[in-house]
Amino acid sequence: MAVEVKKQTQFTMVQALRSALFEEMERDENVVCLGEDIGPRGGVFLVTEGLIDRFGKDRVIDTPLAEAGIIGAALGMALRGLKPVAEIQFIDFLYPGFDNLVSEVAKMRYRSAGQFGASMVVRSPYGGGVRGGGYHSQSPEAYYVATPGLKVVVPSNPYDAKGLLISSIRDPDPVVFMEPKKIYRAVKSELPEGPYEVPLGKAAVSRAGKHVSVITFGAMVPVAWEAADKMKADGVEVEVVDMRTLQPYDTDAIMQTVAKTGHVVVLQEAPRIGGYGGEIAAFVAEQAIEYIEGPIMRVAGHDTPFPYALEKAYMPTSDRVCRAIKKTLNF
Amino acid sequence: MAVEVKKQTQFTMVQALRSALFEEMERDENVVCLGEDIGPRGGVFLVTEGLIDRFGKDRVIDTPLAEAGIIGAALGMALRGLKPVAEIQFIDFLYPGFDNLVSEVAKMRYRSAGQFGASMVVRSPYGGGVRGGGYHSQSPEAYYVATPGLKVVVPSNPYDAKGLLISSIRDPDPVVFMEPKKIYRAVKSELPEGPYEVPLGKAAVSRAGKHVSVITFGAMVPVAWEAADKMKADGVEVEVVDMRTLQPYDTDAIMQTVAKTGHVVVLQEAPRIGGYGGEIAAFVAEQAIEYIEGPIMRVAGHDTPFPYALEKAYMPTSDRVCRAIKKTLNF
Amino acid sequence: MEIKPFTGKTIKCIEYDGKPAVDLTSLGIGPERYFEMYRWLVFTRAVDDRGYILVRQGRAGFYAQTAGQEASQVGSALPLQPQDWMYGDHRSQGSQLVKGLSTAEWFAHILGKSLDPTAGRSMPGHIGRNSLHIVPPSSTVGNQITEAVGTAMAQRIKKTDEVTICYFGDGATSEGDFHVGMNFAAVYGSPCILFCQNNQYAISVRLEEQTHTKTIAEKAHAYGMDGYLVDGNDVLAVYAVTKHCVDRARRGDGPALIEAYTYRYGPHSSADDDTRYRPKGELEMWRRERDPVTRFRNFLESQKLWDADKEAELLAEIKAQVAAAMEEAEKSPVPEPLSVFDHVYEKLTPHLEWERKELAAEMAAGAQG
Amino acid sequence: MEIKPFTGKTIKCIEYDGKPAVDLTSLGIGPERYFEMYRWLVFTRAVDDRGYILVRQGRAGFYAQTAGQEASQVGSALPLQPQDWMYGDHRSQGSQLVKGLSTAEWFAHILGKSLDPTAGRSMPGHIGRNSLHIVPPSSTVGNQITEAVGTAMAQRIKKTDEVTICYFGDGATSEGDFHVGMNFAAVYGSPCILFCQNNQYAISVRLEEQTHTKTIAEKAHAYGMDGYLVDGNDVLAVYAVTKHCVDRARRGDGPALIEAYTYRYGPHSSADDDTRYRPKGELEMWRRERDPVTRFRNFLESQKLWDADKEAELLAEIKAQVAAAMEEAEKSPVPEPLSVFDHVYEKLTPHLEWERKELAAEMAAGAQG
Ligand SMILES: Cc1ncc(C[n+]2csc(CCOP(=O)(O)OP(=O)(O)O)c2C)c(N)n1
Ligand SMILES: Cc1ncc(C[n+]2csc(CCOP(=O)(O)OP(=O)(O)O)c2C)c(N)n1
Ligand SMILES: [Mg+2]
Ligand SMILES: [Mg+2]
Repeated sequence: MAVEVKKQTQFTMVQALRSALFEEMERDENVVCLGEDIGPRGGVFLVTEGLIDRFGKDRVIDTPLAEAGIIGAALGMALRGLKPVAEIQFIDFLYPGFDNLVSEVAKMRYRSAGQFGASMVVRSPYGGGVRGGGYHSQSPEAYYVATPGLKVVVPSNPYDAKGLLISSIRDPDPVVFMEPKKIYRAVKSELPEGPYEVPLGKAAVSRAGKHVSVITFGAMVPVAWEAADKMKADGVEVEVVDMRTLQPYDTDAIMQTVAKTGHVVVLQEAPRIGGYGGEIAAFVAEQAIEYIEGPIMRVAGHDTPFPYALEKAYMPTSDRVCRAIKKTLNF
Repeated sequence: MAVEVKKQTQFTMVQALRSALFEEMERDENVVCLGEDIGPRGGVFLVTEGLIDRFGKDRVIDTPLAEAGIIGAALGMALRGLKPVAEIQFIDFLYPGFDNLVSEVAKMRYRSAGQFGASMVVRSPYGGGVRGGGYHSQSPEAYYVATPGLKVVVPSNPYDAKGLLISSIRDPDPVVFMEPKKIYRAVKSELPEGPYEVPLGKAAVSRAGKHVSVITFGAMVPVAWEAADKMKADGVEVEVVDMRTLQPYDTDAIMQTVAKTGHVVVLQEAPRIGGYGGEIAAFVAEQAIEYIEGPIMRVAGHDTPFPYALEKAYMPTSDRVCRAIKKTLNF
Repeated sequence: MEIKPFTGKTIKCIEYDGKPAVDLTSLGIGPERYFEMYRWLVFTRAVDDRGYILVRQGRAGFYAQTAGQEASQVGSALPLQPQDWMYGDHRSQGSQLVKGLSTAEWFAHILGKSLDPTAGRSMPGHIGRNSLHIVPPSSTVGNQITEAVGTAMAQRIKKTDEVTICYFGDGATSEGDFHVGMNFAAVYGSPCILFCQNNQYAISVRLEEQTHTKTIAEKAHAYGMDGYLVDGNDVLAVYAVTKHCVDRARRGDGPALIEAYTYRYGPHSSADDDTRYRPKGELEMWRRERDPVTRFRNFLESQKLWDADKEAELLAEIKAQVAAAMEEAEKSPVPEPLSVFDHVYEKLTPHLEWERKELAAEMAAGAQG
Repeated sequence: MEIKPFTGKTIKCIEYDGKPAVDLTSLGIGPERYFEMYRWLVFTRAVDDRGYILVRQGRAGFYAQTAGQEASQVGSALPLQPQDWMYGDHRSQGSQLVKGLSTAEWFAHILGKSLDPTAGRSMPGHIGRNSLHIVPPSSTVGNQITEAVGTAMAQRIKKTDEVTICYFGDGATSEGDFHVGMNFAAVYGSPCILFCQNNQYAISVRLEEQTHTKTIAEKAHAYGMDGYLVDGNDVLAVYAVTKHCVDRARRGDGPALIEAYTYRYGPHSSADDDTRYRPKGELEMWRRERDPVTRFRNFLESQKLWDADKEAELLAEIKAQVAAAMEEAEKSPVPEPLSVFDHVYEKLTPHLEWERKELAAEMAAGAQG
């Protein structure tokens, strides 16, 4: 099976992720991958395609069907000096290993008072828009953000995907790395040759603007852009902030954009109640209230489980974002 | 073993909960309890003490040590017409059953389009202040609030505890019922004889005031009161709102108190980031921004795992609440 | 024919060529029941083939074929009675149809139409029907095993004469919920049949990589439960073993684990590419030599109960029935967008009411603008 | 003495009265090793007794006594080498001490003092020491079994000569993680010893209510793994069986499950009231007839290796050692409040820095006001 990462300049997100894994495994023999169907099958989204041919069964480990085993074993490996990159087939299926992640992975450093770290990555596709129904579409970042000890990273484009994954693998702390499957193959980007890092904890101004800030991440970044394009017709310049790392998050970037625009819309796919958008809104309402000139709007998935046939009625649209922008601007 | 619920007027929260279970099991033979050590041991906090003598092993079910079994089996029982009240020994130990709860219990009604409901209660002690360390002290309400399909209820006193538990058992939807173990036996209250309901979804103005609203729940209600007492010396009248039901939450009550005071402090034991307080703050910042006259403050546990020896440095104190009150008032 | 757990041999009633492998009189069933079985085998295959076309047409987001496993599903569902409960997985449509599921509703489910009793809420393969005691399968592999056991516990507590059957795959046995469910079932002596369709693959992972035992059935040892290994492509054997276990459970003699050794013909699902992991020739061998439908027809023919005319008649009848069901499904409207808020809770919460109004306003604006 | 899995009999070396039950020469150990074993048994009991006093004085929030289970813990830890890894549970302090844990650090841990290598982060019974390869036990019953197996997988992948031992109780075998860990261990042939201290209770729940098998050891059948049942109050037998399994694992012959049948003397923990569930006379019988310390002393005496003088000397020496350790622990300061923010991540995040400043300001204000 030919590995399609070399000598290539245009990369989809899947290819970018694959090349990050490939190069990190070349660089450091302690990096191993484990997960369901990641071997000859190459993972159900083919992110790990070809890895087993290059690195063998000891470093590309097809596991039994048990997420508790994947996450638990990854931690045990990390403690013994490997750098595991665990794949959870869909993040909706992480829950059988939820205890291992939130009770053990997240807290090992703290409860050992720094003696043992858990340098590992849990990669998993998340999000809707692929006709996947309730269990192949969810965006559960709120759970992981609410768990001290974990870092949560979500790329929105191939360049960031590769750089953030490399940074995550090299990071001394455990990272939940959520991959927006809807845009796995949506665009191709030019990537530099060889490994590079995109720093964790730093947001990006994905698009500059001055009237209103849309703060978002992952597969919602293109939706924010779409809304920004639409608002331009009305003379409204939208700034799109891509959080990239949800936890620990970039408070400076939020302060700067809010100071600039005075109007905030937070945008997420997940249900509104208890979601990550609430964290951003609450942060702004506590730390930056003096800049605020209108309601802090939240655009989100509905407060329902994720539906199948009615997916379109569920997912946040650019029109919904535009309505929210108008509401806060016309306050 | 004598059951200590009859002919009693002064009840601790533990006794109030026990009397709710007792009376509901008397009323409806479909109500069953299940959990670890809830039989002859009476539960580790003795909430189920005496139940097995009265109702026998088929209705008071000591289970093997497996939370996935407790929650999964409870759902299966609910589908077949029982009304299970599952006890999780400490809510920190729910996670082996987390998948069963968030993937199945929460979504069964939705994904069956209303054909199958999951009328059941998962009771569990939560929270710190008992020298329990990291795994006998946590306040994980954020996870359950962020899960559409679940209701989340937290009482703050014996009267509400009994009435809310009875309402939860009678509710057609699944309820995560979090019991503040720190105040399990802190106060005794007069309770009416026999069963009564305290409605779900309704907050209570626990203490009326006009200058600032402290919005909180559970074991933090007494802390809010302590802060209110302290602020009185400065002539500040604090309104304490006890959410009681965290999801679905009482938006009217929040609007009313915010309209009245214009200043909000949300108070929770859990870490700040991604916590429930963020939801309340974000709701206010979107829906009630016109009333707001100062930053919306969050007082919370630190963004660390829950510590053991340094518990005192961790838990929110009334002094911390007072500092936040002053900050928003002096804005 | 004696049915015993843990014999180390696969229980079989008919040979691959259709000849009886044991004395079948002890099964106590005659031609009518045989015809019923055969009809269900053929019907399940026909419905499955028709369903898969919908995916190839891009009209469904996902589909897990059941072809190859018909004998496991039909044989295990036939011994059930209406009062019994069924938990399936993503690959148990055959059992659901035998339990009474309407074919039109099944197609409507694949298409996400209103006629689907689960109203298009889930991807194909997750249908349920309360009146038939069919619980909608979950997507999370294995997590309904504890539920099924809970239902069986309730059936015992309520002193009913019901049993519960729970289907899952070989891969599912690696999940913690399998263990927890088996243990609960055994501890409480619940009337639960834990039915494993061992099709030898969990997506790409072969049983040898999934676990270190040769069979699934022997895992029952760890729970003090009986474990039966049956040829899952032999509808009579599956029927006999399941009936044995159902009867025992109904009598109050507790749960059982059944492993039906079988093989799937399709890729794992419409999203899979099975050429990446299947050894060459394996699929062809199973299709050619062990097909559960052909095998049972060979049996019927060897017993002089079947011929080409009967076959043609049956196929024509089933073809018409499938076509009629599909037509009914097609006619059904797609669910109304605002219904997305229904059934999160029994009643709309204030938040959901507000969101519903917002969406209605958006839709109105969209219709105008 | 032959050590075999699944014999249906409990492996034993010495009788309750101390007489050898088998020919002990094949163990290949002499008086020095016996004395070492005995010393550890007595020492573990002494440390445990001293620790429990701290709870009764209200100086610790929780404590799980190990008394009664010393032979299981000491016997299974002695075959380990420094490079081996250990995962304990809330009741394995004996094993940790044998692995090298300092007694002063253990007492500091109970008291939540700075000398505790885990800096008072967890309730008593959750200590760890990186330099000794002792991972801090988790509180969630069973969830470290998968971790331990992961460590053993890494040991194999990295081609080390190390093994990992993982301790858990009878109750833990009901959790999904037991199953998942056992399966992973077997599939990958990991050098992992899964050591179950079956003290017959999980808090109040007896083994008969916990599972439907007679023993824990036989559960290994479900994983194609060897399962050994050993008398957990017989330090020699525990030693022999564990050594056998450790040697096999080190040679690359894969994992094993060991069940040590034992009994705990104390309540489940300092928060428990065991009179609510223990049948009358049971505890007294175990203490009187099966005590692991007395039994081994009887053995030594029967071999003319021990006498009252030696006993008195040993007790005095241990008493002094325990007292010195406690004194050292007492002297250690409590952790500094602002250290509550350390080690959430390798570096303080901006949020944590901000919270740290807030707390410092609060403390300053508190000191003033
Ligand atoms: C907990 C969980 N992990 C992963 C998946 C993705 N997945 C769906 S089906 C499947 C394989 C199931 O194999 P098996 O149990 O043998 O059933 P089969 O598909 O062969 O019928 C996997 C890995 C899932 N649905 N749930
Ligand atoms: C997942 C989980 N559920 C419940 C508890 C509470 N708990 C602590 S120890 C224990 C019993 C453990 O029994 P066993 O495994 O036999 O160990 P033993 O205490 O007997 O040594 C329980 C129920 C827990 N710590 N973790
Ligand atoms: Mg399979
Ligand atoms: Mg025990």
